[in-house]
Amino acid sequence: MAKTEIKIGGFGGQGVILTGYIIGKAASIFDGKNATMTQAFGPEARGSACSAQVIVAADAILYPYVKRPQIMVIMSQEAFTKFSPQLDPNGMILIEEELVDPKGLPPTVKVFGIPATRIAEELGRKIVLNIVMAGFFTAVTGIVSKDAMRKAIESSVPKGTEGLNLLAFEKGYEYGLGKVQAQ
Amino acid sequence: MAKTEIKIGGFGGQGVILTGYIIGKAASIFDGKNATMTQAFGPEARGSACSAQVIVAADAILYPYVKRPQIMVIMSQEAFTKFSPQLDPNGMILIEEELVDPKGLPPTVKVFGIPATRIAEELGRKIVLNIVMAGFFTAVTGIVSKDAMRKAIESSVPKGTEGLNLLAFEKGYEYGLGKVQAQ
Amino acid sequence: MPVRQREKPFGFPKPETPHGEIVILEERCKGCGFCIEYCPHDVLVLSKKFNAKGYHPPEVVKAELCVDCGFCRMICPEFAIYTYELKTGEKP
Amino acid sequence: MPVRQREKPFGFPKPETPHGEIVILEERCKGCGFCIEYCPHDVLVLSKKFNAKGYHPPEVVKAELCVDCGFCRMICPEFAIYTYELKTGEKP
Amino acid sequence: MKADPKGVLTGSHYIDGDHACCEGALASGCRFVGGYPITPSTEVVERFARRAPMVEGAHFIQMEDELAASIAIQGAVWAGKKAMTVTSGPGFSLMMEHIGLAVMTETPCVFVDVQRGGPSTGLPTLPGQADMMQARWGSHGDYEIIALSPNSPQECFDLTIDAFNLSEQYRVPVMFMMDECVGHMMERVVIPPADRIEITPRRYTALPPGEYLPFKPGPDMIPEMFKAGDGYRLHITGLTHDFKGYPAMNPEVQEQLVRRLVDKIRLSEPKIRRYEEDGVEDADVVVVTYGITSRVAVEAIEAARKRGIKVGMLRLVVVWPFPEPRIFELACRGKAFVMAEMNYGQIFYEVERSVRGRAPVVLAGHGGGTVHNIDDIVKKIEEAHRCLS
Amino acid sequence: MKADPKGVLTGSHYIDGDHACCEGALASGCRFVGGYPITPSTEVVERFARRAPMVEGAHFIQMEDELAASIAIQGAVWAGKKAMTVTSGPGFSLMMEHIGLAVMTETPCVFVDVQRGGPSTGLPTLPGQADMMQARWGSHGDYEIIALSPNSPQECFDLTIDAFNLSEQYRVPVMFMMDECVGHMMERVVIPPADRIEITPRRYTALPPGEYLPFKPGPDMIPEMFKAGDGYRLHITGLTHDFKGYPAMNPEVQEQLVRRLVDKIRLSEPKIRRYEEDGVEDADVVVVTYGITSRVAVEAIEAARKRGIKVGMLRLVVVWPFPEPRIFELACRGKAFVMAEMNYGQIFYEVERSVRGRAPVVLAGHGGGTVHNIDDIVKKIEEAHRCLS
Amino acid sequence: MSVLSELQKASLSPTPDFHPENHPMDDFLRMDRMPHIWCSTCGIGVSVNCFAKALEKCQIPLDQVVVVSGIGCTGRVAGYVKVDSFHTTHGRAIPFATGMKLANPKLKVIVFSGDGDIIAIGGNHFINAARRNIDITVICVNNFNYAMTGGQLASTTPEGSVLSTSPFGSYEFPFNLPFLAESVGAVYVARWTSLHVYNQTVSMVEALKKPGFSFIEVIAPCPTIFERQQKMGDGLDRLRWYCENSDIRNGASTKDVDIRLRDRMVVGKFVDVERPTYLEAMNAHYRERLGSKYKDYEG
Amino acid sequence: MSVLSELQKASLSPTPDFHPENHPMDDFLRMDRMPHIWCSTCGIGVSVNCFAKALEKCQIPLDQVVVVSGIGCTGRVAGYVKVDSFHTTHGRAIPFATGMKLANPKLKVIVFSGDGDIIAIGGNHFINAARRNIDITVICVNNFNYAMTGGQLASTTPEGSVLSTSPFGSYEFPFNLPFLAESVGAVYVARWTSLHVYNQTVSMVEALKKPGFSFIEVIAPCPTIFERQQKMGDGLDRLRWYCENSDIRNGASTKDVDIRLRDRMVVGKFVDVERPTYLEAMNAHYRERLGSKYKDYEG
Ligand SMILES: Cc1ncc(C[n+]2csc(CCOP(=O)(O)OP(=O)(O)O)c2C)c(N)n1
Ligand SMILES: Cc1ncc(C[n+]2csc(CCOP(=O)(O)OP(=O)(O)O)c2C)c(N)n1
Ligand code: SF4
Ligand code: SF4
Ligand code: SF4
Ligand code: SF4
Ligand code: SF4
Ligand code: SF4
Ligand SMILES: [Mg+2]
Ligand SMILES: [Mg+2]
Repeated sequence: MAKTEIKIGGFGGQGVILTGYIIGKAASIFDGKNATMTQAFGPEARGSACSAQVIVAADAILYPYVKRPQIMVIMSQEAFTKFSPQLDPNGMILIEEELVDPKGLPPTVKVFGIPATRIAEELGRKIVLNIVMAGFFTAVTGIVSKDAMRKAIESSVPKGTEGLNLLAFEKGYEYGLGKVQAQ
Repeated sequence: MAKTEIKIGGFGGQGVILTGYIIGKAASIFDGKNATMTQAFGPEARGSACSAQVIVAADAILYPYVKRPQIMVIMSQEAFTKFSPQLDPNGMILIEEELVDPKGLPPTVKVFGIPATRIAEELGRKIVLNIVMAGFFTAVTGIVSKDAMRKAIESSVPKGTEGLNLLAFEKGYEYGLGKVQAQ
Repeated sequence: MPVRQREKPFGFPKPETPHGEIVILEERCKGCGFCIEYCPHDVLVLSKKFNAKGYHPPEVVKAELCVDCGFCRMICPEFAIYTYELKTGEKP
Repeated sequence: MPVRQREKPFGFPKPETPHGEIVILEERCKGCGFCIEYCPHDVLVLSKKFNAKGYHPPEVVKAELCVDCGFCRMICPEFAIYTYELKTGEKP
Repeated sequence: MKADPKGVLTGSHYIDGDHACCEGALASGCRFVGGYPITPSTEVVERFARRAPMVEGAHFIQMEDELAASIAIQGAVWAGKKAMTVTSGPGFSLMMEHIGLAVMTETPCVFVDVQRGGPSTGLPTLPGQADMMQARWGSHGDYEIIALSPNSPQECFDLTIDAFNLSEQYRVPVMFMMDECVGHMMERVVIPPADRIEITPRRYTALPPGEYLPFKPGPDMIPEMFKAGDGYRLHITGLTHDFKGYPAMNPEVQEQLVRRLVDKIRLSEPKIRRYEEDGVEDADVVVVTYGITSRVAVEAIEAARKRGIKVGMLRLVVVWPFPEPRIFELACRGKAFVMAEMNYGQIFYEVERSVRGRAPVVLAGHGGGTVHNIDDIVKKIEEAHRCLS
Repeated sequence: MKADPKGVLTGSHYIDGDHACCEGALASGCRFVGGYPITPSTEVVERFARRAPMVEGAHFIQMEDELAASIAIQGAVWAGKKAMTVTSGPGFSLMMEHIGLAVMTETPCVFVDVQRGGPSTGLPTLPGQADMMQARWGSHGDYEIIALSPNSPQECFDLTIDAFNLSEQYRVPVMFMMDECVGHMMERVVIPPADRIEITPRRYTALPPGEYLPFKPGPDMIPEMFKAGDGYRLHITGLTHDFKGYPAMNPEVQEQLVRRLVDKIRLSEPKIRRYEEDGVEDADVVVVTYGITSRVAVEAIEAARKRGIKVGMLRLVVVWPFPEPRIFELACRGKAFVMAEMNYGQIFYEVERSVRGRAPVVLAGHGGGTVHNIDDIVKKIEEAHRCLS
Repeated sequence: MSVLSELQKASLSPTPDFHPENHPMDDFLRMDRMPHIWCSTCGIGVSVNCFAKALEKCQIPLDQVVVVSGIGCTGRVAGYVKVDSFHTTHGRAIPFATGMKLANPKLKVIVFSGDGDIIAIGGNHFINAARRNIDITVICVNNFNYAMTGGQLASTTPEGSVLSTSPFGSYEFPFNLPFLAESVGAVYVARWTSLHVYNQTVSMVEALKKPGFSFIEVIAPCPTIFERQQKMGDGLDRLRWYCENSDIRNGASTKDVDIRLRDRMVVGKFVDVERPTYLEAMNAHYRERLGSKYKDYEG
Repeated sequence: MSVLSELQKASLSPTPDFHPENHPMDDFLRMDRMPHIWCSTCGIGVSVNCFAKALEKCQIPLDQVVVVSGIGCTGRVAGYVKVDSFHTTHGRAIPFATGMKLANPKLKVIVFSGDGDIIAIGGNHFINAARRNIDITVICVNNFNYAMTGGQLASTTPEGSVLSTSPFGSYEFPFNLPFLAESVGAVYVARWTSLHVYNQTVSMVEALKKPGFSFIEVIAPCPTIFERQQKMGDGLDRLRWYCENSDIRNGASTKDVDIRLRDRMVVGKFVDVERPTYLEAMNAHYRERLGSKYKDYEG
């Protein structure tokens, strides 16, 4: 594996940054690869960042920003409009399928959709939609190992919510496996 | 005339700086020479300066400080102790003779004394002792013209005190003339 | 929700008689609900629709009760709502 | 000079009975006159002599009146004067 | 001396440069931070604020402004703590007077500047590298400091320890020159066990009160230190002072004191010097760079190599004092230089000066806001290469 | 434009450099001074405080600190006044953030720094020349300023006028770098009649509101100005901003804006350049110097000439931007350089850089507190001369 | 409270060039910069709205109005109001405004900025400008934190507040701003919350009309940070809280109006006294001392 | 006033190693730096004398005492007292002291500096340290001007005073320092003149003993500048003036104690209240929030 560039977009409150963080942490701490995560800040720093960028590679990562992501995880239409043009034409895009209508993509792009918000709501906490998405990402992309992701989630979410989050992860993961097998 | 270096010393309140200022102004503004005056400051700037240095020259003055004064005007014993060693052995020293005992000078130095304080007191304002001294200086050294000094005094002392100050100047000047003739 | 103490704590004046026409600039709205909550005559409610920014703007439900008090206009952080006085019987 | 209002405005305590011996470190003195002016028993006066700095230090004129109140010591900006208690009859 | 395990969060962490800097400080024994929030540096103090209550003897205070922050730490140092303050451009500008104070009183402490785009409020959330000369020259009067520049979160940890150690070693404020990109980038940071972290202890005097002179230089030009409360009852002043620490305002003492302050760093340059070279020996063109730009430069160098140019890199880890002799040496060997930095020429001038006309020097610079475009550096490498022929 | 006679005290005066600077400011139309006392600069504002009530439209305010002083003047400038602030090292350090603001907002104004011995509180009543690099680099981010250095009270008058004029011409803060010696020295100062004093008016736009863009550069890279209250209703910010003056935080606008701020001065160096040469053409050794040191250097040069060395002098009147091309030209002609300044090497580095290895450069420097010992400069001239052979 | 009923009457009726798609205050805003950056339910926009209304009421020509801000969320106000407006450095809006006002006393200068800006880093300028009675109006949106930088402790943060630099709750005592302002000589001091839009507006009108240093503290929600960290809901919840928990006590002794995190809060107009402004005092003083030689300074 | 009579009793009797050529306080002074730079009849030395006495009374070991000064004539105090002493930068003694005290709470930290230093350039630190109730004592010698720099207007200069930057008399209003100090939360506030040596000393003792931010303003003559410029004679004349024109009013409302150039002046102890110090509040807070995980911070 050379270098994989991942971009995650959505609106504030969807946990975009945490998703990026978990992927980066899983790859770098638990999978023994290298992973660099950066994020876009609004004016000064009011937590208005709504995109996260992760680069995963076996070798050292030098250039810190994502130039042409091979993988995108998109959770809002606005983010789709803003970011999808940057996607590698041979890349893949993972979308929250009830919030994003993936129109206008080159035909070479692989699109995987998941109703992550609904799944999260079914689990009783809409807030875990990003973890559902992370599970989905793990299954679909194979960039990080499932085990590493589970560990990254366990060590990153607030104490007491590990169970719920791992459940959300599994839901997303299973949904992803299904999608992959379907293709 | 090449360059004449003058140092004036005394204690705070004797008007040391004003004396230097008047000499400098007379030479530079009214006699058409060049004159650079500098003063020593205490810690920060509380007006505790007690020496003034004037360089008078026909040509441009470059080095700003007095290195080896040819003329000293000394109004206190402390100043005498501190400054007299710097005096050019062929120079002259003008002293407030009731306050300064000019011991230990090389025999080549010319000493001129005046009881400036007493003369000032006789004029009713002890504060003009420095102007008495300025008059004395004018007569004895000839570095600046009498006329220039009178103009410098007139334009430098507080309004309303010009008469008294010019009188003080004349007293000192006369006293000086007497001394010079005596020698 | 607690009992509203409208008159007292934030001292806006007694509604007067004029009748107000309400203009809502929906695209500016950020759905804060301030105008809805503090309209003294409950003229407004949160609409179901989204504007382009993804917020629910207010919707006029009891237009006839608006007294043009201007509170909604004053409290709107987005300059997204205002009213003006309608002469009796007038419809804009 | 105005009437001295010693007791009141700067509230130092009533003189007590002990007798004080006064030490003046003349060379430190800057002749401010504070000790002289505010000694409650006018024990001190300005001397005629000069110290090396050119100031007139105080001089004890009514040693026997000193009650060791310490005011002179406390008000001296130069740490130039102090007193200590003499046991009755003692002379240092 | 080994690090105190209480402050060392041994393990692998996925954190950003700001957080890593905080951990580096804790590991190196820093127990006092006086801060004032400013993007993109705030996370350093935020982490310290959260960690302090759990690390014995550690205290965080958010001061009312940067003036206060930059002198509160000096009070803490003289009371015995290791201390730092953290800021970005506008705040750094406000700290200049107190950098001078720390220099003059030889107070070991660390100033972290997470650089953003400037001048003035500029680009608060975007990276810059334009405070490098300020770090060296921003306070009045003549002095020397030490400045380091990390290029990854891991280095933010590692070099913060070095910053503290150098500061104690030389009794000089050390400038830790990060940038927004490094500060906000998350990567794996490995924190070793405490007993593998080397710490320079404060150089306290062993002499008893009375014998000890607080500004009498030791053999390496550096005086030993004392702290308040130890019974020395000494005086410290920002005025020109003698060995006793007493104000002595005359040109002779000034010459003695300030020349030493300057020379203790200048003459130690060979010891403080730290840079990384890659492929410099047989290179035609050497790219000099530091901080985040050094990572981008590597990609440019690889690209240029592919185009057949022999390019090497000299990455400054310690930026001040500047390794002038090494640059000159390389210049003498006929190499051309590209200075890659996020500004319109700062360290570039140092390189220009150091080559003494022996080599072309080309600036690959821009105003900040993002890292370099790799092509831009490549073009400059080509330009420098053309100069050679 | 000619000076307004109201501020011009035509005649011959026996005053010190501080007072002369104040008169220069008044003559050049300065009608607002925000100050904070500090030795040895205080006399400038003291005189202004005394003169202001008698000069129509002039106002002096002593602010609560230097931060306030250095921004109050910028408020005054945008309200239509010409304005300056006055300080010395420690206060200058506190003004650094606002120098950056003036640069970014292109606010014409003058910062007077009467240099004393540093660093820190240093030698408050004695001269220094060690804020020269600070004047250029003391604020964060990349920028350029103009700096002048007078060597006599007369020049304190004359060059203050130039400082204001350059500031208006280039819309840049101008640093007026005096020193304690020049500031406190009394000499004859001749103030010409108002109609012989040339004043650069503020470059107000003639465009009506709506058409005028406050940061759109003119042909010389400099935008025209407006003032508050004139109906333009525009916005000024220290953030990176576009032609409209609106914040635009992205690398492209940053590049456009900050590069222009830098280039408007760099590219104008040939026009701003000002130095005095004496005997340089046939000299073997050129003494580069500025401010009070230039007067002392003349004596040293005369002494060295007596010893048979051909010495010339290049005295910098404008120190920043630095006349690098001229130094290089002289270096190419085989001359050696002595840099005489009251510090341990500041402008020295610029000379070193500019000669590009073509000439030896020797520093005649010291820590301040008094002017150079003439012999010390002579020795350095001899040393430089020896390098030639 | 006559201004209040006046305000009421001012509620507008359509003019001939009436465009329903524009807000009557659009003229006062830089519409080409909208939408502004303030979060939904943030209180800053409310105060800008009140300020627009107050200016209208005062009938000061907008060409003469200057708004000066420092740095912060509130500091962005200068960027949105279509008057001559200056976005200066963090904490230094007041001395900039001082220079501007003194250079041209005809200008109406308003400082509009945040609590951190005005009274943490800018504290010294605040107290000295008030002391001098510089004729400016200072509107301080107090959201109890440094919002722009992501929510740190401020000099106004009530004890016990959780913020990023007080992660376990703050233990510092906050300033009581009206007390401080009065102690240094402000001639007009009022405090309102974002809910008190009429009162805020009335105070702004009074402050703008009053010569001298006037100060209005507006307690405003910062839902994104402060309210979220304190688990106080969003700005609307906070307005409801203000509604229930604020007591209007005009003329209350400023000593008694300090704010605690969860206690009732006193709002009102606390100080309204007469004192010559800096320039009035100066002109009077110079007239007396210098006599006819002196011409009144008018900029 | 029990401390007062105690003070009285403390008047010393000769000890075995009694040397009449030494002053009993010489041990407290850097005798190798004497004579000090203060002018004859200047009030600064008087306060140093009182301070020496107060320290003696408090029986705080001198090894634990730290004096921090800024820059100014009064700022030189740090250079003359033989304790660990720090002469910092102009205006920043308080934050330096804050850092020192928080780094080692066992130290007794006193800020001794001038009015310009503490409340003009240093105003922001003053108000914030008081607000936080940092456990330090601030002694401010108020001579109504910047003396060290030759006598300029300060934030404390009474209206009408002639100084070098107010050559025709000042027209600014000065701070009322006790009122300001109280408004920002100082727990102990007193004002005395140089003449009130006992009261000054008693206040210093009380302040040193009191946990928290204590503030003592000493009105002192600066004969070389202030008194000379106002034609008020020398320091002795000024002491006489204080004697006639000062009213001791302990507990006076600080609002009423502002100073005018030639009016009677109120002195006394104005504020003496209890409030947890910064560190007390912090430790209590963390104990409560973090429980047994938290060990009290002791430096
Ligand atoms: C000198 C300086 N220090 C720090 C900052 C960073 N900074 C920007 S805004 C801000 C605080 C803003 O707080 P406040 O004034 O309360 O405004 P709010 O965002 O809460 O409205 C800070 C600390 C800066 N820009 N400049
Ligand atoms: C940053 C800075 N600004 C200005 C000065 C100059 N300065 C030295 S002392 C002083 C004022 C001292 O006044 P005050 O604190 O009242 O002390 P005093 O001399 O009256 O006792 C000033 C302005 C300085 N040293 N540093
Ligand atoms: S003006 Fe607004 S707030 Fe008032 S009644 Fe009408 S809709 Fe309700
Ligand atoms: S107050 Fe304004 S922004 Fe809020 S809901 Fe009403 S219209 Fe929308
Ligand atoms: S101790 Fe001093 S003041 Fe008291 S009585 Fe004796 S001499 Fe007078
Ligand atoms: S108080 Fe001290 S300095 Fe003053 S006269 Fe008395 S002994 Fe001398
Ligand atoms: S962060 Fe807070 S203060 Fe800033 S805009 Fe959002 S809600 Fe308002
Ligand atoms: S100048 Fe004034 S304050 Fe300074 S030592 Fe002299 S009398 Fe005291
Ligand atoms: Mg705020
Ligand atoms: Mg003072």
